[in-house]
Amino acid sequence: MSTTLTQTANRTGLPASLVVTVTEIAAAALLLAFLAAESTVMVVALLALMGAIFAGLQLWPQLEEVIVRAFHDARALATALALIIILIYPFFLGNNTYALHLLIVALIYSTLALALNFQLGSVNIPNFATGATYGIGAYTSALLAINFGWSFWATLPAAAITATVFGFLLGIPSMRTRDSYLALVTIAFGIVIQQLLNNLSWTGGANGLVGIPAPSLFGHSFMSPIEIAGRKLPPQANFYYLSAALLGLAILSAKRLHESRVGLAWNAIRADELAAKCQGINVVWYKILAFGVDAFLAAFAGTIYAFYISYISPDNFTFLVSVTIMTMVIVGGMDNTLGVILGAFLLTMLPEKLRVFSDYRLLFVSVVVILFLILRPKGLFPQRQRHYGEK
Amino acid sequence: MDSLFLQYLLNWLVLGSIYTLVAIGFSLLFGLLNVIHFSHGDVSMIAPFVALGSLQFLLGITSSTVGIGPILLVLALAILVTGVIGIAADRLVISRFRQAPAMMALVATVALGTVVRELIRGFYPQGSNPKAFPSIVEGFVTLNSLRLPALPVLIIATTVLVIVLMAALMQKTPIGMRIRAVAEDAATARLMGITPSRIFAFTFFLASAVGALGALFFASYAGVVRFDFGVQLGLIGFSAAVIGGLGSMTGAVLGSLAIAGIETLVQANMADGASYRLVFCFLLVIFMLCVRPSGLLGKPVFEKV
Amino acid sequence: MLELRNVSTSYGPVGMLRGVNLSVGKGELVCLLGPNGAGKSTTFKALAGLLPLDGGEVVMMGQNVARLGTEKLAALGVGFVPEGRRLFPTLTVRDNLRLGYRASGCAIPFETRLGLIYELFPRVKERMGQLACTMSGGEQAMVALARALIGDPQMLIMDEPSLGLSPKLIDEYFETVARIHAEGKTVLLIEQNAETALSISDRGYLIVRGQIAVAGTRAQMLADDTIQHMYL
Amino acid sequence: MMSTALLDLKGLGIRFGGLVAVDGVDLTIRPSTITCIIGPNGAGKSTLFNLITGIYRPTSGQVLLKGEDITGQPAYRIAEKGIARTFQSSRLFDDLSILDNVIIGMHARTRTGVLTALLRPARAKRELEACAVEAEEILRVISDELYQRRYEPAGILPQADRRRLEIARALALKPQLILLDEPSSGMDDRDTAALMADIRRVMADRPGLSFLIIEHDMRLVADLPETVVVIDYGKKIAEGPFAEVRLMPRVQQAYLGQKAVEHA
Amino acid sequence: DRPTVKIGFIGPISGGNAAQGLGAKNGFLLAIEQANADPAQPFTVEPVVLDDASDPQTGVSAAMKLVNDPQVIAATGHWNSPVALATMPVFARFQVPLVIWGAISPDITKQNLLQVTRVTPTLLTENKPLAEWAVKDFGAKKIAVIADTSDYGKANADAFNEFVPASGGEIVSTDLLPVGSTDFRTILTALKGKNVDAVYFGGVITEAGILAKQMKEIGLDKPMIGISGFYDPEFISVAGDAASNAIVSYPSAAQTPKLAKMEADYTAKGFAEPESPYTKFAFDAANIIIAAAKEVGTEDKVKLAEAIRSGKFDGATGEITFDANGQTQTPIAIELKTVRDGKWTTYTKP
Ligand SMILES: Nc1ncnc2c1ncn2[C@@H]1O[C@H](COP(=O)(O)OP(=O)(O)OP(=O)(O)O)[C@@H](O)[C@H]1O
Ligand SMILES: Nc1ncnc2c1ncn2[C@@H]1O[C@H](COP(=O)(O)OP(=O)(O)OP(=O)(O)O)[C@@H](O)[C@H]1O
Ligand SMILES: CC(C)C[C@H](N)C(=O)O
Ligand SMILES: [Mg+2]
Ligand SMILES: [Mg+2]
Repeated sequence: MSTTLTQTANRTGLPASLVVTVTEIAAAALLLAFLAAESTVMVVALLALMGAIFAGLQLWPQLEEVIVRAFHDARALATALALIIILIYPFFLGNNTYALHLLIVALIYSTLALALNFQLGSVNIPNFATGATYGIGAYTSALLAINFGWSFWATLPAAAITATVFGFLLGIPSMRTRDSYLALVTIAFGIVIQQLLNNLSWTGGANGLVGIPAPSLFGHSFMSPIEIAGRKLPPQANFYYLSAALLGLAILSAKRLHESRVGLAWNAIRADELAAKCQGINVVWYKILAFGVDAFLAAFAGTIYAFYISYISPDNFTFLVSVTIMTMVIVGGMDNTLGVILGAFLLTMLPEKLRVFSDYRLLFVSVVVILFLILRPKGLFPQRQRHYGEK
Repeated sequence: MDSLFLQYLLNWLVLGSIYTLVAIGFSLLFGLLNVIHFSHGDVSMIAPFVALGSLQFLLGITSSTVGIGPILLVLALAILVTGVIGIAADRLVISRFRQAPAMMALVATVALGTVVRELIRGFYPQGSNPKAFPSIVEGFVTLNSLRLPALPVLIIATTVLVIVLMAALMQKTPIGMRIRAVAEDAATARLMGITPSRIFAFTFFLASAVGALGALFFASYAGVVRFDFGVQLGLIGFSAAVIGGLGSMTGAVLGSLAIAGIETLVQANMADGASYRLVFCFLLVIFMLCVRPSGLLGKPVFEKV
Repeated sequence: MLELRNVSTSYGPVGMLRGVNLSVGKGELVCLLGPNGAGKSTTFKALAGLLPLDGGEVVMMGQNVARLGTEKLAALGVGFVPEGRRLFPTLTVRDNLRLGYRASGCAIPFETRLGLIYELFPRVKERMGQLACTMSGGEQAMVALARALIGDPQMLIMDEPSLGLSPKLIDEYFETVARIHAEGKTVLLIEQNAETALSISDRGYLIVRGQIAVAGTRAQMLADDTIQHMYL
Repeated sequence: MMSTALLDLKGLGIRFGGLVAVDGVDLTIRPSTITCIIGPNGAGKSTLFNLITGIYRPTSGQVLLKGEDITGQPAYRIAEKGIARTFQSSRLFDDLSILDNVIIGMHARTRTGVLTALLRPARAKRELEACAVEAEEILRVISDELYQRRYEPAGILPQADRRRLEIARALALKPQLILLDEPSSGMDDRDTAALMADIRRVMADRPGLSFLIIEHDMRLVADLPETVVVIDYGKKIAEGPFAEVRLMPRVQQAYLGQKAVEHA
Repeated sequence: DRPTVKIGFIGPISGGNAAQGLGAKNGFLLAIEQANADPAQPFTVEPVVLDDASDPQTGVSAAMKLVNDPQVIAATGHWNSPVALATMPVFARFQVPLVIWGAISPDITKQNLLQVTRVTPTLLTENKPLAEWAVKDFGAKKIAVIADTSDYGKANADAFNEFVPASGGEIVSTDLLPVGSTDFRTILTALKGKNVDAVYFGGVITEAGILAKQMKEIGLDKPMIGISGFYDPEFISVAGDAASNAIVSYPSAAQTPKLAKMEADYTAKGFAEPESPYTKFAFDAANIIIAAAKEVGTEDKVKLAEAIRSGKFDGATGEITFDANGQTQTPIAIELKTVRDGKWTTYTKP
């Protein structure tokens, strides 16, 4: 435990549990306000507030330390509270299905961003094919469901395995190519997949696949509302919980891999490939592995997306989608789970909230992204050092 | 000569030339300066709009047809303005990521590309619509007994000239060396009397200006320009530069010819070939990079430890 | 030729140099000694204008470095050998030398200067076409010195140039520096190798934790307790 | 004596284009020994290390580790087999903590794979924590300052500490043989003395461990090794105790120079 | 004071297809403004314009936003079929009527969702008479088909490929190119050797203009026929001289006085963007929603959907009624247009 950290945390004199509770509730409330904001004034005000928060973090880095420290000290509380907030969140949205929808999309993209983070963040492999593996997952499960009547739960692993195989295939050129050359291989792979989805007839061509049936669980169809304690949640809540669970899975995987020898090996490759080799790290294998893990998670996300929207088309899986996912990782902060998720939320919500700018929406979104990158070049939350043997 | 074959040949060379002009910019920025400028295609595509705008302005004041002089003027202006915008793109956005990991600049320039496109779309008069773009030259030229359309000949000839000039610039003057030096170690380059910011400005100007020429030819050859044409052109130019080997001028030419070649071949000879054009282009890219991981002429840099 | 007046710098919030005063007169060979991490290379960066100063000023060849800018120093006749050589790795040896030559604005033709360099370092001649990054460590050290010398500078500023050289080469290297100095050039030599460095210096400084701890002539330095204790 | 050899080089060589950088080097290293390689700059010393550790593939000859042919195997395999190294210009994992740098050195000795990490996190974590404890111990032994700063990124360390950390990382592999490429370069006298003490202590702690060290610092070369090998133009030109080697005219002329001979 | 209700518009108003979306948006806004100006109207309509950027996911978010607003009684949307196909389930699930103004894939109405109706003809209805005319009247026996690989292009090519042989003609070749292609020379060169009577193009303005231009340049001086996808002044400006080779079909019933009035009003309003081919459809879609709402009120959206489906409307594109699947039945006897002196005019046999 580094001494400076402890001192700062102690100096504030606040108990960790209080810091954690306040932070989580404040974050949830801020998100809620953001989701509900409709008027231009409100949106701009909230954006300004967020800007102020990050300015604060920039000016007083100790603030971040205090919070991180507190979350570390009161980990059990933090997890429990987060779970509760996630569970009861839909009740606060009332019947705002739009907000629920945005949350679902944000959760799915968070998963995708975390998937990409295994490569971009951990190993520094610029992979522009996450959109493609996402698509492969979505198409595999949709085709199985439509043509062979497979259930959602059965397609999930099938899609993941198919995508992982593609992921490994894509990993093969990474044995020899690097940096921008590798980036181009992944770009090319993504475009080839997308064009094939668009041109082949058994994938439904440009029109995509219509009528993907809704999943059901223990006889409860995901198309029907949830009733808990006399309160009814709209059908979207089903998918909300599903995608939240998926993100939970992604976070857990990210955390477990990060806190193991595998994550450390990835980081070593990122810092110096040659030196990593000389420590006994099989660089090629670990790189291919990163592609596999990325594809696996992306396919899960794809499957959930397909069954949620009930329709997919090649337009969902373009190069631009891959770039968006990459932007989320980078804006959020490479190799920092919280940062990546925040990046994903921000970049899903932002274009929606900037709808007030009508046909200048895209322009504003891009400008904001550039500003974020310039003002916080290490990402919203930068990568952190591992600590061992505490608690 | 078989006129069909001749047509294919011309078409291949013209596409190859246009791609080359765009690829050179990528190769310069990416291969020498290590700058990932994903909006290079979009910035280049500003040139046709500048040309169209100023042409309209000229037509407005002279109200008659414009001769070759003014047309050259308009083209030169377009190239100049685009070059300056290239410098601005660097100063305003890209330069902020010099110390940052390469991916930051990449993502920032992807966003910058959108900004450029949406600015044209929103602020050029009726910017969302496709704009007819005139052919720079009309008519035919006769070479020996061969009657060739003038525009392709102009495009190919100009490109060859540009390549020769660029090669001379890089080899006969110390500029290439200086660009490399700045890219590799800016602090030491300063100790060697080089001002990095000037080198960056120069390189961005050069890359954007050559790209602008490519975009002008592209618009003229297609006969039309739209605000979002830069995306695909950029992607293909980037691919050409990479499979040719970043930093290598000859590589950029070879890469461009390879991509233009497979496009032409596939479309001419394969049933359904046109719809699979991009598939084949990018399969070629994957294949080439599997076979030659640093591009055709890229030097595989040995790490000395 | 070179004067640091009360120079302070910091890395982020951490202070590094504190009120460093140092001067090198025309034709002098001055060495700057100090243990690892004392701030020698930081002094180099500060005097070359590569680090913003928190306070004080650096005057080189009568000009204020901060105002002039790093780029202009080479043309004033200053040759630099930065810490770790810092060759341009993917340029050839020849190009590395050409950059050094051009920077100086030297009037003597390149090929003539090259001839002199070949005399000093025959190894360099064999390797003109090789990429700098594939040279052995010692070869790189030679090229780095050659790059600083080729423009016929009046003053040389070197940061641990002897690092990684074989004993024979170190001797030759110091002999070369001594000879260059004897020809009338001013030299600031930042060194770890105190004994050898002092043996050819007119004066010396010892920097410890960002402050000049000892300053004096060669004899004074050699006799100083701190230095005795540290090095000899 | 095949059986006692730890490392055996037989006619090892490599050429880069026209340049023969290493030319038919034969060398035997026995367990629990220190061998120094000296030679003029550009003689091929570092290249020899690269050949042994699988960075370059030899164009001729063989590398045998305890009698097993490991020629041309990938670098990570060779590390797994127990050869650790440092680099002439230190190569640390700059953005990782000092402690993590050492833990990564244990990669070849630990087992957690993706599935274990995902499905049995407690076990994966325990393994890593155990590594952390061990790494702290290694750091403490090598340098208390490094230990104190163990959570700081390796990138901000000054030269001497970087070298020390590299050695700590090499030790973490629990190798049978450690190759050090100019470990004392950039170190002041005090640090060099500490380095020599460290090497001796490690030798005492770990029976069987051998060192192969490239050095230009004659104090170290004179003091530390039993055997000194001299390389010039890729060829081995001498081998023996330093006291003998330094008297050979060829070595003096190629490497030591006049002054060093007088001093030593 | 009358109550306020909202009607949504979704279309691509940013990105590559913005020209289509912006033109349609203006038609929509024009209709609403004119309706609000009518004092007899029992409610005020507030327009809600949302961007789908031609992206299904953005489209779904926009649709969600609309259906979640209780004041929104209905919407009109989409130029891209994949976007429409993605949002339709949303509108259906929330029982908000959606009138499609520009997406023309046959799949859309095949699903027969109660809430979904469409005021544009599908491309089947237009291609059939065009194919018959081309083979029988125009005498083009050998026709080459070129289209883009979007659903629109492909569906056009499929339809035409079906109807031409049925009419006794021959399809010489079919080439599909990705949207955004700017170079048709290679495939045109190949066609030159094949002795075709006409080239059919199934795509939209930019590519159509380029194709016409390059056909002429290559020396393939053959008529270029197509459906109304590139019946647009912009086509002429892109194709230049070569535009005069184009002959396009156009639903003739559409030349109504109402259309003329709409066009005049559009010009008078001085929108930033020019009219697009879909302006009139969005205009009609808005009017249909308003008319139905006047009839059955704004409270019950299911009733509103039914009223839209069963109603009969007099619009700028003619008299509109919907078939059992919600597809407009506006008869389309086609009229042929070609370019003379830089303007679209009615085609007459030479
Ligand atoms: N960019 C930097 N950021 C933060 N700290 C730095 C940076 N560069 C150097 N330092 C720290 O400043 C101190 C002095 O460094 P400096 O390089 O000047 O030492 P030195 O005297 O040249 O030592 P050496 O003999 O090892 O070269 C060291 O502790 C080093 O870790
Ligand atoms: N990848 C390579 N390509 C070309 N030449 C190389 C390469 N690697 C090394 N060399 C050359 O091989 C020779 C031996 O280099 P090496 O680095 O082994 O020398 P060294 O003995 O370690 O010298 P030093 O003591 O200066 O570090 C040098 O002349 C060097 O330039
Ligand atoms: C050409 C297509 C992208 C658009 C067309 N209106 C459609 O129905 O999809
Ligand atoms: Mg130093
Ligand atoms: Mg070496």
